[in-house]
Amino acid sequence: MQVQTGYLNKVDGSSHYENKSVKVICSVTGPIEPKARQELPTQLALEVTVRPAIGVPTTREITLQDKIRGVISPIICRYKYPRQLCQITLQILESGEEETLFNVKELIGCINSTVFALIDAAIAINSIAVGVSMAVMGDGTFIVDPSNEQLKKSVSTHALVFQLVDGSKVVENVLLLDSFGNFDESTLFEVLEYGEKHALSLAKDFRKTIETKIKKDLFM
Amino acid sequence: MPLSVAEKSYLYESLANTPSIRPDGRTPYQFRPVEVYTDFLPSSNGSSRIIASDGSECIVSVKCKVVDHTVDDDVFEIGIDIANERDDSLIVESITSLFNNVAQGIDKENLRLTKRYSFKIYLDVLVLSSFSYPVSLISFGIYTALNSTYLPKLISSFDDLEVEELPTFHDYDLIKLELKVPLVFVLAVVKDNIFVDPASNETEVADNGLIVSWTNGKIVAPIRTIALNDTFTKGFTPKLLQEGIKLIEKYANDIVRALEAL
Amino acid sequence: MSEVITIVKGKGSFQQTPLSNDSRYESDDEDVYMSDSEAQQNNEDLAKSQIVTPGELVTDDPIWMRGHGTYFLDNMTYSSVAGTVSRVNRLLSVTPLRGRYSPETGDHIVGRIAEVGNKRWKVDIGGKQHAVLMLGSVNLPGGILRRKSESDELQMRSFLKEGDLLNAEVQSLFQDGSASLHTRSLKYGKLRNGLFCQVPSSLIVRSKNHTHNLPGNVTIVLGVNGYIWLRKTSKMDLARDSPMAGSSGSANGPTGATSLNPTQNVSITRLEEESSWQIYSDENDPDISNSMRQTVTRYANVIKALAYCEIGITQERIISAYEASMAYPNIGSLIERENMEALGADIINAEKMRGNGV
Amino acid sequence: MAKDIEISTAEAQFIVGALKERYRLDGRSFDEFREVKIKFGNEYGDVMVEMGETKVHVRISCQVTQPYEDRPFEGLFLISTESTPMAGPQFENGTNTSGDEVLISRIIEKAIRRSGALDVEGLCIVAGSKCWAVRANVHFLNCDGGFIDASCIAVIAGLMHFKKPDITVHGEKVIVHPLDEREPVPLGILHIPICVTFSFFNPQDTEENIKGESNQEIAIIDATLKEELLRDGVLTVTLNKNREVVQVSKAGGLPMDALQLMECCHKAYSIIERITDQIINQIKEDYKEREKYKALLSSENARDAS
Amino acid sequence: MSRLEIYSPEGLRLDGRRWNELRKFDASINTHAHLSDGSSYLEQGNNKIFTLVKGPREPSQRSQLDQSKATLNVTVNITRFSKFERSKASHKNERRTLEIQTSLVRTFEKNLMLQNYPRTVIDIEIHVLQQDGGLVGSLINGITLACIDAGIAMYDYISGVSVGLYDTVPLLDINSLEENAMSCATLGVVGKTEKLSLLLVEDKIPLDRLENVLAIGIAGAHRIRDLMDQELRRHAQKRIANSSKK
Repeated sequence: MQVQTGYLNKVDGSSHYENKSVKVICSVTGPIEPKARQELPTQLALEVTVRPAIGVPTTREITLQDKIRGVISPIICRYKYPRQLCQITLQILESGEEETLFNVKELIGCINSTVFALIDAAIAINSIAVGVSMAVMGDGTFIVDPSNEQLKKSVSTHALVFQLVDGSKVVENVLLLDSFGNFDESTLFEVLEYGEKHALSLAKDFRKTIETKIKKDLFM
Repeated sequence: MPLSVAEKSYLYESLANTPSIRPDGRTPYQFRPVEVYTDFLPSSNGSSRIIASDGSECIVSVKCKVVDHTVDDDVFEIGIDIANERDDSLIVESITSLFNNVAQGIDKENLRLTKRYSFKIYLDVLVLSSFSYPVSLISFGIYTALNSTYLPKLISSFDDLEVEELPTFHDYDLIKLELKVPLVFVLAVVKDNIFVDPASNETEVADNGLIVSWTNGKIVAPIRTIALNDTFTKGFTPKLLQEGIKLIEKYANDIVRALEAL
Repeated sequence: MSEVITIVKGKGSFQQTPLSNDSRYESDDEDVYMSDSEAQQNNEDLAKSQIVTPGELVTDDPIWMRGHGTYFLDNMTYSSVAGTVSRVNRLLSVTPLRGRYSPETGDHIVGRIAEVGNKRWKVDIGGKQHAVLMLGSVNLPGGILRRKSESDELQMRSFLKEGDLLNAEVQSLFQDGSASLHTRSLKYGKLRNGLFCQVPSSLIVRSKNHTHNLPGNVTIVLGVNGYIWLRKTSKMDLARDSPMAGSSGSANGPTGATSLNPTQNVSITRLEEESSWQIYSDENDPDISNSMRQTVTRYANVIKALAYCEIGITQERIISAYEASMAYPNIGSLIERENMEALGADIINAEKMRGNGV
Repeated sequence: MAKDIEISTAEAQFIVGALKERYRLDGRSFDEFREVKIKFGNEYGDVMVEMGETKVHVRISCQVTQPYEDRPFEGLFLISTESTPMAGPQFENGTNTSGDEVLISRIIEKAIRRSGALDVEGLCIVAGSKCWAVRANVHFLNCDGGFIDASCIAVIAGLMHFKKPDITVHGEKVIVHPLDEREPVPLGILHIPICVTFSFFNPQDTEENIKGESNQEIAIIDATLKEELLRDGVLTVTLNKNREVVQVSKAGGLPMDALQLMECCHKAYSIIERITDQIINQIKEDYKEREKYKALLSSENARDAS
Repeated sequence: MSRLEIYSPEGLRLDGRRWNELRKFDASINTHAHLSDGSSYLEQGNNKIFTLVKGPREPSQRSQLDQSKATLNVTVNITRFSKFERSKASHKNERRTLEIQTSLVRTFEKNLMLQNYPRTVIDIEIHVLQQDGGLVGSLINGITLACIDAGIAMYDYISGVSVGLYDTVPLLDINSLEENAMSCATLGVVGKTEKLSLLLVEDKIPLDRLENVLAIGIAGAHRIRDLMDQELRRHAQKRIANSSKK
């Protein structure tokens, strides 16, 4: 995983996220003055836009937007910003999967890059969200960050997002579980467990990236 | 711009009088003068521009195309465009539907070319401005535009069901299109009075409005009431409806004569 | 002529070319100009008033001060509009042929309330911008001498609301050319008992008096902005023309000049009386007769006919046109173009005759 | 636009004042085009172009579809440009009808699509029923001026870089071979249009511009965002190496002397020559880089085929 | 089409003009006094265009209010019947229409003295009844005339014309048949200067021919300016003669 924050300079926060074959740019603008219809009296309004690498946005992107909003909302301290707006725009450069069949890797890529962009924009968050994409193969093996070919051969795919607290050492909640394909209950729990472990190790990378960023910002 | 209360009551009382006193002194059956230009669009088969004395203006183009009516017998299409109104605005849609309704009254046989082919007429109306409900204006525009329409003369045979070829036309001979679309009139009701062609200040105070269509010496569909403003709309007695119809029956011929005399 | 409708075939410049019938011009041929006769006429007229068009050099003499309708670079003064050059003292300006009404201080205008705002009304006077009528610039019920209170601010709509017509005087102009109005005289205020009509403002000539009592018991308020109100003559209207008003000196007629001091015409007690709520009433007088309404209609049509013929509108012309219009017993026939033209021609001829007579 | 970016009067005066002294904020000369950085992604037709802080990403894609009824022998080619707040606060989601955005998309359209840079007849598979639809998605990432120039470079570089899957036609049936099965085919590029944008400033009064003879107007190449916001007029010239003017757009703005505009066109030519070469070379290098691995991987298959 | 000869060896064009001839140019102003503050009707060849100028007037929306100058809006209504073949869809929201509108606003923003009319809005409404090539140039001419009629202060005329390039011959003021058959440039020229407010080239023209095309375009635009000027003066004479009645 490679993340570069502050990739764009015309927005308040941004990140360029690359993980294997997924490449996403996220920008965060806010808190800004909302339009009248967007304004919420007590909390921050979120406008999430996902733009596909190819073609115009369809219902697929709208579904992605909704899922991202669902994950991001609980980690932002929204009551700190009443009557204000935060625009989150995601541009997918490479989806790493066949868009017509899957949206696991894109979804996870979007969520992870959004977290970085939010931190870059200095929007207050209460915890971080870490996403993991997984595929369960026919032989029962679990693959994290599967390739397009592996996705195609898999029996089920899973997008998992965990809310991490306490110095990102403890998993507090599952923010998103998005599974497709054939699997039974026990597999699902195994997937969750496996994903959780991976998320915790990923979180270390997250923190390292953020620490480097902050150090750089501080000593610039 | 709305009128003041005092203006409205003055107008209303004048119009409610017996006989009514219209703000420009017209009789109940008197229309405002109009000015008409025809046949000024060489790339259309017929055209007219009609300007009312208050500056309301509408332009009509007639274009036609040869179509296979055995495939599609919808040979008359009207598009209405009102300046400064969106195509999906209420007024554009309601007027378009009214005229589609009016077009039901035309005789499609007149557009028949051969057993297989017909002329398809595309009527495009552009209302540049209207200070009162523009349907009469549009209707006069359509009438004069069609009246100025000349179509190529057919030289191939009428019976072409077995023939594969498209109809052929004379190189320069044209024949006049004989297609009469009903005229549509707007009448306004104030108390016990009904009068034709209400001006903008009259529509502002009218209790109700009436749309009456007429062709070939008789009243035809559609006839409907129409709210001319949103403050004064009230019901009216059937007697007034009768009176309105009589008014049109009596004077519509004068209009046609004037339109034809151009 | 049909009594039902007149439909005429359009004439004028829509189809035929007014300019020239030969259809093409060569770009490298410099002498395509108007036919001789026209050119001659140009020269004659040019002598009277110099016509300039945008971008044209008006003068290269630096002595002139540059007024409206011009711009300059170094010594050169150019025209920015199409119109006639006017030189007043050392001020050079170009008067455009057309344009919206531009208010001047002291203008008597008729306006329509467009918006009720914070302590002010916005009034449509047919200008480039709405005029402003401040709450403090109107007479309020209870006399002009009382203070405006907060409750007045809250009930501004009960005095004047959107759509209401009023006549007023332009009190001052703002930097951007928009007008501030006042109605602090009894001859100004809400308009009732009549009919509104509108003509191009260029047809109204600024004069001392813009309210006239006309034959037939009709009073006209000829707004300088081209908005016109025709109404039944009221007692007030009559009082204004009564000798009493005249006694205070010929210059003190009901003109804009003395309008801030209405007590010369009306006693202070009358003023108190008139300043009651009634001045903002929406009710018309109950006794407007049919013949009165017909007279008002006839005047309205006569004015439209004058405007149609682009004849300047004055009290004298309205009256003489009104008299001439009696030849048409059917008032409705006055909306016909031929009749309007005939009426216009009558007026011009009558004036020529009179001119010759003198 | 959602929000106009405003420049304070003091800064505006400083920038324009500096221009009068022939200085630009970033130290460039008036005729200097920013360095163009072109990066290719993993896929064919994935291009990122950077000019200073301006970043534009283009992705070319294709699919088999039906040709237009009135053009049975041509494939489809579509350029879609949509901006989001990502590029800057002046852009809004969903509304691409502001003047600037319409002009950007129309100029790119005219420069590349209308000018026939892509051989659309080569996209025809079965006349009247099957053809390729090539799509260029332009993603505006960061706007620091010069969107048109950067997008145009990105789109044309993308088209040149892109390869479409090979196909086999059996009557009406079309078999599309995946990229790993058969070597994909490049698109037919008929010429390489490049846009150069000039921004004009009037250091004097409007009167001097209209009536004066001095022709003191300033023309700078490849303005940054701040310069764009302050300019009085703009000209975008599109040229190719065949010395053809592909498109010129000066949609109003400060009136400029025709000879000065001609001079701009000539200046633009030397720039487009350079950029064209850069694109061609970089694509060559990128292909070489890919071939290197491919040669290693496919040596076995090559033997099989023989 | 191939049968038609765009430019014959004798030097004649499809409609019989020579290379440097303008089409019939008939203009009139003040055609819609009831509807607008300024109006014009223009026939440039078979282009038939109404232009209405409304304002300067009070803005209906607060967002249109600019403290320092008038806000200029241009809407171009290209009717569905304006071409020989009736168009299937309305042109109102087409990108090309939006582009034309933006270009016209930007052309006239620099030429009208909008700073003289702060806090107002000027709406220009154009109806294209018929089009036959060189549309943008004709729109410019229509607006210039209508704005002058409205008495809106401007620095100078802007006149528009299109020039085609047939092989090496520039053809002035092209019609739609010519427009479809060759590359062309549209110019908006300020007064009698050589300054271009607008320049649009939408198809390929050899760089070394462009100057020649511009030169003939400028000459044509100057001629059009004179024709517009004549109409204005003619109209002015008439009005002044009339106003003696006042």
